[in-house]
Amino acid sequence: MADLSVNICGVEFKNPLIAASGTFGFGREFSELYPLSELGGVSSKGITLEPRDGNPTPRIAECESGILNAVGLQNPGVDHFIEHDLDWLKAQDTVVIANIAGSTVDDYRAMAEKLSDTSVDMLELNISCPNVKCGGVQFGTQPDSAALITGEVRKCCKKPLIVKLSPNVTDITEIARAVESAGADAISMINTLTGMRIDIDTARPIIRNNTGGMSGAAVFPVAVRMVWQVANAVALPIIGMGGISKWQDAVEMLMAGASALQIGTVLFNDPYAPIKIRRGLEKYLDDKGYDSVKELTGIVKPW
Amino acid sequence: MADLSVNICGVEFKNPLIAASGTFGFGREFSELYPLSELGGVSSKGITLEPRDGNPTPRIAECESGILNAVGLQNPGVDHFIEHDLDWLKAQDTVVIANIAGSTVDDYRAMAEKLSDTSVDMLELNISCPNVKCGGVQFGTQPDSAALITGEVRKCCKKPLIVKLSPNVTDITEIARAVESAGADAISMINTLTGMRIDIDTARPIIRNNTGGMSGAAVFPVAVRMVWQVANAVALPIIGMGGISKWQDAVEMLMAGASALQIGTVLFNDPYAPIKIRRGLEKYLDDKGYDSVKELTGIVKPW
Amino acid sequence: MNYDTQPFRLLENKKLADGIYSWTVENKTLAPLAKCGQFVNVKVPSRTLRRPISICDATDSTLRLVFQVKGEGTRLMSELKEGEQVELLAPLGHGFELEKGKRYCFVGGGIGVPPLLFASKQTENPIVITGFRNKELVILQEDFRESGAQLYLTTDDGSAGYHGFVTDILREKLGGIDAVCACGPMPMLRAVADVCRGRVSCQVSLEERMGCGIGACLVCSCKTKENNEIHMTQVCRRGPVYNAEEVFFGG
Amino acid sequence: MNYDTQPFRLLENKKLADGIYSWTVENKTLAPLAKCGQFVNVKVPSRTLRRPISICDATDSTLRLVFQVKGEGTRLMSELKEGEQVELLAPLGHGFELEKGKRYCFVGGGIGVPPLLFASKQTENPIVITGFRNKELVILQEDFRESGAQLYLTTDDGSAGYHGFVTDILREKLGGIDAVCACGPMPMLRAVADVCRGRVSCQVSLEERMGCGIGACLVCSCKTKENNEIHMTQVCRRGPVYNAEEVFFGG
Ligand SMILES: Cc1cc2nc3c(=O)[nH]c(=O)nc-3n(C[C@H](O)[C@H](O)[C@H](O)COP(=O)(O)OP(=O)(O)OC[C@H]3O[C@@H](n4cnc5c(N)ncnc54)[C@H](O)[C@@H]3O)c2cc1C
Ligand SMILES: Cc1cc2nc3c(=O)[nH]c(=O)nc-3n(C[C@H](O)[C@H](O)[C@H](O)COP(=O)(O)OP(=O)(O)OC[C@H]3O[C@@H](n4cnc5c(N)ncnc54)[C@H](O)[C@@H]3O)c2cc1C
Ligand SMILES: Cc1cc2nc3c(=O)[nH]c(=O)nc-3n(C[C@H](O)[C@H](O)[C@H](O)COP(=O)(O)O)c2cc1C
Ligand SMILES: Cc1cc2nc3c(=O)[nH]c(=O)nc-3n(C[C@H](O)[C@H](O)[C@H](O)COP(=O)(O)O)c2cc1C
Ligand code: FES
Ligand code: FES
Repeated sequence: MADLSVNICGVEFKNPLIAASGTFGFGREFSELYPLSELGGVSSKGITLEPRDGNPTPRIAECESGILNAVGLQNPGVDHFIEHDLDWLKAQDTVVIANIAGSTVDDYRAMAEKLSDTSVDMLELNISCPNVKCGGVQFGTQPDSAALITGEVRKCCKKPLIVKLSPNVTDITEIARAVESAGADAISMINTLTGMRIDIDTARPIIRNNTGGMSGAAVFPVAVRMVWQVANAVALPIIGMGGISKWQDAVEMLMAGASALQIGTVLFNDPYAPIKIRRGLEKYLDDKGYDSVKELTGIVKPW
Repeated sequence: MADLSVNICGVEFKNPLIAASGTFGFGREFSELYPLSELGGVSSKGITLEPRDGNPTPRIAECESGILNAVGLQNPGVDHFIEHDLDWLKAQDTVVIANIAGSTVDDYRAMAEKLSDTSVDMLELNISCPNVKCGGVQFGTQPDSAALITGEVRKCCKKPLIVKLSPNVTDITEIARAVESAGADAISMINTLTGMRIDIDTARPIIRNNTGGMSGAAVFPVAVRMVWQVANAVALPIIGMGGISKWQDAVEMLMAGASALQIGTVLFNDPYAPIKIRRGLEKYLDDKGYDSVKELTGIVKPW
Repeated sequence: MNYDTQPFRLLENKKLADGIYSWTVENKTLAPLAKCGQFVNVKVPSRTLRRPISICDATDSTLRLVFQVKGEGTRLMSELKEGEQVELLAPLGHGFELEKGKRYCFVGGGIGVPPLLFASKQTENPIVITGFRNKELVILQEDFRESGAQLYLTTDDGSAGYHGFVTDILREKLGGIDAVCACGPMPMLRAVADVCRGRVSCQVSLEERMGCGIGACLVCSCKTKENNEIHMTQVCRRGPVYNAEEVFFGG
Repeated sequence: MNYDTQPFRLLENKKLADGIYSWTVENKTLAPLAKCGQFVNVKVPSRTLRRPISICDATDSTLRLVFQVKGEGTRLMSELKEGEQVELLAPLGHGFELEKGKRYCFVGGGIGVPPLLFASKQTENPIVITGFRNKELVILQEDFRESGAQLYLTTDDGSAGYHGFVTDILREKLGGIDAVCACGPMPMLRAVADVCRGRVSCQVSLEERMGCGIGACLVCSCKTKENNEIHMTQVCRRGPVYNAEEVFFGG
């Protein structure tokens, strides 16, 4: 049986399947369906320094093979996470990644400091959430500001630092290189692609925020392309995501250059999807005679 | 019965449904299925100054709710188009748009000059084709070069000039404003979103060009968002496209800010789609009591 | 286990009225867990999101779901064939809280009527007030009558039953009841809550667009007040049924 | 009208071998237009692109299509139920050109065998050589035999018929025939063309990933040579059948 474990900046994952930030809360609800130890890791709902109520509803719309969302970072704040959720999550025998977002460099730094002294395994810097008007989005779409925020957080962060990239850019390799030079330990990608849907009966945007972040199978080819580009541009390990819905997608994303994977939107269609993907991946490796899932990373042979 | 006609920079279209460039050739094949006069217009296959063989095959891959293509501008060249296709196309009683692409400013200028002395109704500047390595893509992803090429072509072009925008950019309003100031008469958008698919049996990209342009229903929310953003940023009429597959999509795109529509990928699923969309749109207008399709343009009420 | 996703067998798919369908689905593990006011999340072929549908009735092995065709998802649901399998995440949310010995009045509007059937059956001698836009949309009257409820029918246009609103009837009955449970469009819920305020307790079932259906993704949040504190709660988990006094009806 | 897209009624969906299915579909307008070597483009629910499948046989009102499940689209096709409607764009492309009075040999490999049935039936006293990987994948033997063809079977592993390649048989028959028509994987087509070159004329049916299927989108282009000039031609329109001498077999 092939070895499914992967190691990202010294952190050992028992398998490459990680629940994607924002789709899995802090894991409690899904743990009522299956033990979280089935997963390689969990990336927390995006956490901010202060608690946030998020955007007004509707926060979700459907599109062909995907969804738009604009939750707007509703969360109980970093202190509440540390006090009420982290210990429970750590006890589930899976890697815990704290996904953090903010509007200022100070916000990010304050959170990184607080989380550095906890049992959290890794930090994931969300500099790409397109739904927060002040701050968040700017950091992720310009190389300078992406480097700035990465560098500042790097200085005060004692945990491996993943930087999560936005796909809403002209040249994603430019941003990837910027965060690499600024000290990121890993890259996760892609966050959502900004989209819009309109209710034709009311001429109103379906999502109260007007636009929302698109995710799900529809964005998969864009995610694969960007992971491939970034894998060719930087030496950092990549956690690939964006529309992975079946084990074949997982194989494809690994071949493009990812070392681990996050699984988000498909959970809404089938909460057991990550486990099914893990099993399919394992069978594929066995059938093809691979010893370890690590062998798939980046093996695509371009023409 | 509601009036379906629209007018883009003085050119009258009997309805807003235009066959999208590259999916409809020069119209001959589809004319064997229905008269082209059923359509408001036809945008030609992308034409270059010299004939081109295009990319090696495979040039197409499927994805969820969409496709990737990398035809690479195979075409017989502008002279051949003018000699062999234009007169026939003009005789079909539909608006004829010549979609042109090139690798240098001179290429574009030479074509604009040649086409200015023909019966073609409008020019569509493809500055966004992502498949040609030399040239094409750069013009469309930077405001400066987009403005440069638009301005240069504007000078020597006697036809209404549509500039077609690429969605592979951080801020599409920046490009839209640049081409507006440089003298574009209209904007068409969006071209394809760059994506990639990998064959997991061979670890080879499915498309021989490695990456391809994604189109079809999957990109629709991105197209709607961008059309809405650009409609709020410039005063030019917009020809909206990207994943329009049913009449409801057409209504949505018009509401977002489009004055006319191009229909591409769905033709591969159903060659009659533009006609079905036209009929659905007409019924919608009648049911809702609109006198003209023009009333829909840009009526979305953001929250 | 409180909920899970499993295949259910579609035993019956029956048209009740124009665009309104009744499903009976069978699964021996999950059906017995259903409580009134809860809902299920239906996986629809080719759609990314599941569709939340209230539990209209339940037995030890079956659930009944009554739904109206609104968009693509419910249209596909209406076309499924008897004998096919449907995948349901069920039962979800927090339903009506019914106390023994109290006399309840159930007030439903349109497609909000179905969940009241299961709920009213749990109570003694209930009053049920059902309102519809017109006679073509009237559903479930026979079912409520068979259940022994004291049943009222209203239509907005007077084409069947009483010509007027459910609240017209509710006001008349207020003296004889202890509590109200309501499900229907937001304006109706607000009107019902207004009638009840300060007189009888009132529970309302809310709707919100959903992602996960189990409380994890926070897309279905709604602002509610409890003990004078304002919270964001998930309609899919803390709801869909709330005490009317917790809810901001807006407008 | 040369082609159109119309609903066909799926009269029969029969499994021929592991993963290989035979459809008989009915449409009185389009079926009579079919010529041998042409193909149809099958609309598959939930897939954007249609699937090109060769016409295996035809009557005045029906087409027969034989296909192998490769990916999602053909899998969905295999699951369609008899009596359902399928939408076909048909008939497409330029098929085999058969001349009266000539003796033809038809050479097919694997899932390239089906279109040769319709073609061989148009000729007198044909020789048909069919090759498969192994005995599990052998199809259509009975059909060819019934058609009166002189039939040969080869398998790569010798589990049925002759142990070896179709070209082994073809070489033996070359003296007695005027022309060859071949359909199958590219290496087989190249080998067949090599055997025929300079001795008998040879037509081959090519495959390419397609978009529109009618010649408009240029995604299926292939480099061909005609009268010493090199052209890009569309496999969906100028092909799928080419004179072997026009084709660059590559590698
Ligand atoms: C707790 C709950 C219980 C419900 N119970 C019933 C019931 O018993 N019978 C019934 O007919 N309907 C019920 N609804 C409404 C039902 O979920 C929607 O009508 C249905 O989801 C519309 O799907 P569609 O594919 O037809 O429409 P589309 O417009 O194509 O749906 C697009 C997306 O929006 C969502 N959506 C659209 N309208 C609503 C809505 N009103 N509420 C929530 N999500 C929506 C869909 O779920 C889907 O994700 C309930 C909703 C909730 C939240
Ligand atoms: C002219 C022509 C005639 C054909 N005749 C037959 C036939 O009679 N019987 C038969 O079993 N097969 C035939 N094929 C091959 C058949 O089209 C493919 O096996 C089928 O399209 C695969 O679809 P899928 O959904 O199973 O695979 P997927 O891999 O899911 O398909 C993805 C996309 O790639 C395309 N594709 C994948 N493989 C091929 C291929 N080999 N050729 C063309 N497109 C491909 C699909 O059409 C689809 O657009 C023919 C192909 C062509 C071009
Ligand atoms: C409802 C929802 C909420 C999300 N919230 C966050 C978040 O808080 N932080 C973050 O970095 N990404 C967030 N994302 C983005 C996902 O983590 C992921 O990058 C994206 O959805 C693409 O993956 P998928 O297609 O598998 O969902 C959210 C996505 C969804 C659908
Ligand atoms: C096969 C194919 C070829 C295309 N060729 C061109 C082209 O030559 N010039 C151009 O401007 N756009 C070209 N496009 C882009 C389309 O015109 C359109 O912008 C895009 O496909 C989005 O619309 P759709 O989703 O309706 O197809 C091509 C698209 C496809 C699918
Ligand atoms: S739908 Fe995910 S929290 Fe309610
Ligand atoms: S598939 Fe469009 S030209 Fe052949």
